[in-house]
Amino acid sequence: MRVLQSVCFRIHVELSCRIRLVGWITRIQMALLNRRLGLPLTHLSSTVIQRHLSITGACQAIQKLTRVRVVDNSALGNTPYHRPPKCIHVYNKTGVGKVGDKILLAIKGEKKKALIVGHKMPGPTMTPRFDSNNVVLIDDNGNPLGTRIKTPIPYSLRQREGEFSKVLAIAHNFV
Amino acid sequence: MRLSLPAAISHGRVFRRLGLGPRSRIDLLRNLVTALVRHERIEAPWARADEMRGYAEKLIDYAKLGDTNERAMRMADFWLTEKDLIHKLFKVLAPRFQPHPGNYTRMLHIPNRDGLDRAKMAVIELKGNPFPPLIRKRRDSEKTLLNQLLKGYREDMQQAAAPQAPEGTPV
Amino acid sequence: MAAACERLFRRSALVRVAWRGRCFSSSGYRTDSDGKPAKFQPPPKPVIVDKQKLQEERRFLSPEFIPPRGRKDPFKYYMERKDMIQRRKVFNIPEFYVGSILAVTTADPYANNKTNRFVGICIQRGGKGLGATFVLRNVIEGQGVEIRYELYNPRIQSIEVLKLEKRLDDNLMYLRDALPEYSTFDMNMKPVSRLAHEEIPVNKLQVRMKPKPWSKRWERPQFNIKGIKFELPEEKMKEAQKWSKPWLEFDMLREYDTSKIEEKIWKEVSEELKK
Amino acid sequence: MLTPELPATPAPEPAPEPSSRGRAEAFKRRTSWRRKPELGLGGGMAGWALLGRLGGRLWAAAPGSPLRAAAAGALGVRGQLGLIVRHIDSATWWHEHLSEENVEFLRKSAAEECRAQTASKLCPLKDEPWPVNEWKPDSIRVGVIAVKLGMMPIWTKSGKKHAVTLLKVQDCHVLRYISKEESGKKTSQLIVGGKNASPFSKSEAAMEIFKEAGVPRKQKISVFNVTDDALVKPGTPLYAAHFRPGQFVDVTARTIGKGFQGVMKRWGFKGQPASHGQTKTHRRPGAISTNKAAKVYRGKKMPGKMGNIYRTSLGLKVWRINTKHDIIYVNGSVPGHTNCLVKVRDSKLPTCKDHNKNPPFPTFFADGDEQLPEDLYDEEVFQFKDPSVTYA
Repeated sequence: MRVLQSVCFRIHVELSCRIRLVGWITRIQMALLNRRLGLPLTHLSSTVIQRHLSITGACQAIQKLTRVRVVDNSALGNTPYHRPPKCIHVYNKTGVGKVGDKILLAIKGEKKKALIVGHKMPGPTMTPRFDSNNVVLIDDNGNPLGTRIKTPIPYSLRQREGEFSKVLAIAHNFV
Repeated sequence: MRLSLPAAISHGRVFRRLGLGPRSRIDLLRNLVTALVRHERIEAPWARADEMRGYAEKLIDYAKLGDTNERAMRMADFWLTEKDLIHKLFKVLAPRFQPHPGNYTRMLHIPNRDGLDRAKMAVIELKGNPFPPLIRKRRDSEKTLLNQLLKGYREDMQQAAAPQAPEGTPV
Repeated sequence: MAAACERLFRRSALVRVAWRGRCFSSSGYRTDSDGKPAKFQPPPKPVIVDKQKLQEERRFLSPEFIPPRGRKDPFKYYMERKDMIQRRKVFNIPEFYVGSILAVTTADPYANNKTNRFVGICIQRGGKGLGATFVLRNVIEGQGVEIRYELYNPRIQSIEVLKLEKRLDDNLMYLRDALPEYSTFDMNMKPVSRLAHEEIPVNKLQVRMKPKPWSKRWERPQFNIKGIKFELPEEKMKEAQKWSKPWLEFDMLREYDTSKIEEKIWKEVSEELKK
Repeated sequence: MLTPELPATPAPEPAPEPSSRGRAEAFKRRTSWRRKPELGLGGGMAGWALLGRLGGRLWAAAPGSPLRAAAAGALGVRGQLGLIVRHIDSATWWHEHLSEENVEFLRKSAAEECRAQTASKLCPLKDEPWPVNEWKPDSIRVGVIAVKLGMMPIWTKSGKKHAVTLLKVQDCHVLRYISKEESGKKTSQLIVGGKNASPFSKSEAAMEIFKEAGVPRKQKISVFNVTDDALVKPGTPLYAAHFRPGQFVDVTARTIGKGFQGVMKRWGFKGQPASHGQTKTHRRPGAISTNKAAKVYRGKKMPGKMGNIYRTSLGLKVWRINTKHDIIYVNGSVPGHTNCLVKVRDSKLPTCKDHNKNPPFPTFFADGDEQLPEDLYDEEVFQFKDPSVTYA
């Protein structure tokens, strides 16, 4: 397992040299990444890295000190670091962040704002619930740092179209 | 107070807590059921007897399915700790209660226990047992004035109601 | 019987049972009497079932019609049932089970074309009456997504069964901790055709899990999961058995026999739907 | 052996006894209601009174102590055990003194009478109606008593979900009118009862009110303040159609009892930390007053009995009415446990007044001119016979 983790870590670093690594991976654990290498790769690498660092599952609610997953392609959110991004403040009254709330992240030793685009905690019925706590990094003016959101985001964000228009513009898949 | 089964379940307190835990509770009731099947009339603390009553009746319900039924046999095997009673359950009790849809046991209060705890006691028996009855026979009050007068009134009513029936309510 | 009665009669009319002594002595029986079938159990008789006939008689009563145990007035469930039947007359709610693959189209004011279609495997059915729900799960672009739908919500435009099958368990919540390939389904999946009177197939797939930690300890006996291929060490599996409660199976008062209620409700529903 | 054989011809004392048993009286009362005179026993009322008293006397005369008879187990394990004496069904006076056929007969006739009373009251307008007035903005109508059945979801046409509580108006009758002078209050009052109950366990004094109105005994009665123009004749049945969808109501009921509870559950105190050197003080209230005050102020929040008090939920919207089964679908939750009896009346909130205009006044009469469909819906509610909701 440890070997695999280090492998995945390196995959993460050298995403461009993906092809070269195929031989290693198939040798170590074929079942994990068998056919479609492209899609599960990013997902897997990030989850395994998180696993490596913390032995508990992620928190369901997004509150202070919840580990989150950055789902845009910004450089800040995608370069590996020995500490996962954590929420250090939720900008709402309840202290529990839901879809559409802004939070403050501690990421790579910096403080950055982020927008919640999905969480593990079940929301109202007929709305999606995700397997991870997804955020998109934004700057103080609400402009996203990345140029693309890799995962699906809920349609319900669109009811605040005016506020998040720039974030919604870089999303390409809704659910 | 005995709650009906659905009532007890809906209110969260499913069953009485007896013994040292759930396992112990079932074991305790198991011994009581065995004793009841063996002796057909036993004396026990009221709460335990009351708790056991449902299990005893359910066991007889299962026994009525016959000894070829696998689940019935498993149940009998679990609930009767003395295995010679399995035969009695299927061959004696099941035929005895075959015509009855339920209510196979009778439970009566008896004076509190003599010991230190003065526990509320009950006697529980299977109906149709060979012992002399516990319940006094009902006194025949048919011939009292009250009953005779009521009877007369009833008959008058019946007579009066018969021709008037199409018209309306007789009372 | 007479002899037995006489013997009993001779012993005593009322037998006081010595509780303490009994309790302790019973611990001796405990281990050997649990769970083992009786010695003189006859073999089950071979039963010849006319398959053709069975298939015709197979009928499906949606589980939300069966009221839960409780002290609520059955009349309340009757009133709910009337609305449920009314909705089913207008809107086709197909037969499906946990493990079936469904496509649900909902009206969504924020979606493109104002409709939203989601395909996924049904991992849970919950709720009774009008508030019944089911959960669909899918993995889209490596991201696990679940949606809990209300069965009678008027926003639902259509429920389409893409693949009708059952799995080994009644609740597939463990797919959250399984490898993503087991809950990945193509959004443009074509419905799998099947014959009308065919038996519902049971998919005996055993899934492989991600490494621990899991959201629940699925190896514990309380979940009674058959659809997982556990790759845990032997002692872990043994450890999990510490939480088993073998007596629960014999606790007869916990049984909830719904066959009679089911029969009655089935009659009522089918009559109403025919009207 | 010890049971006394009753004399076939007892010597009844003609003089009425003031201490005759209430139960016997109750029995007499039950059987004497609404009895046609020609069908009664010889002396009518007097004969029954005599009979009842006679029963009472016989009961008193029976020797009490030696009733612990017989049926000792032949082997008599314990002396005490042999004395299981009571009949299983001798707990009531009826079973002790009436023969089985008579018990059967009385039980049947009481039920029949109850049914007849309920049925006869369905059309109170047939015999002279009370003056019916026009609705005015300041008039206050009577309310109803309903059974709380449980909750279910309801959807609006915009696809939004709401939770509603089902309240069933069951055998609800107006029992008595109390005028302003009698009550000493600002308004006159109407007493309303809901849900028929067994008449057998009530004293005669308590049954008086039902007898006057000519309705069966009710499980719950309560008082409503009404204005003089909204009075309803006692004996009038009330229905769910008394309310209309879209209006707002207040619901009063006794909350679920929680027993003796500490301050954290009862008043939501914060308690003390679980750790950090804390000992023996985790869920306690802390200080209850100051040194300077040197007393505990009245009304200080302390541990005590929680729940089992009357609470009112104000301003609940009526989404839907079922006129056939008399069910009110009220928005949100309602105090009390399932199957408890709640009091429903028009909302007194000033913000709800606009929605409560022109209700059926003074109440809905089943035999009036108004013909209602089985279900009345608020205009926003999605009806299940419509197709699914779409957004244009």
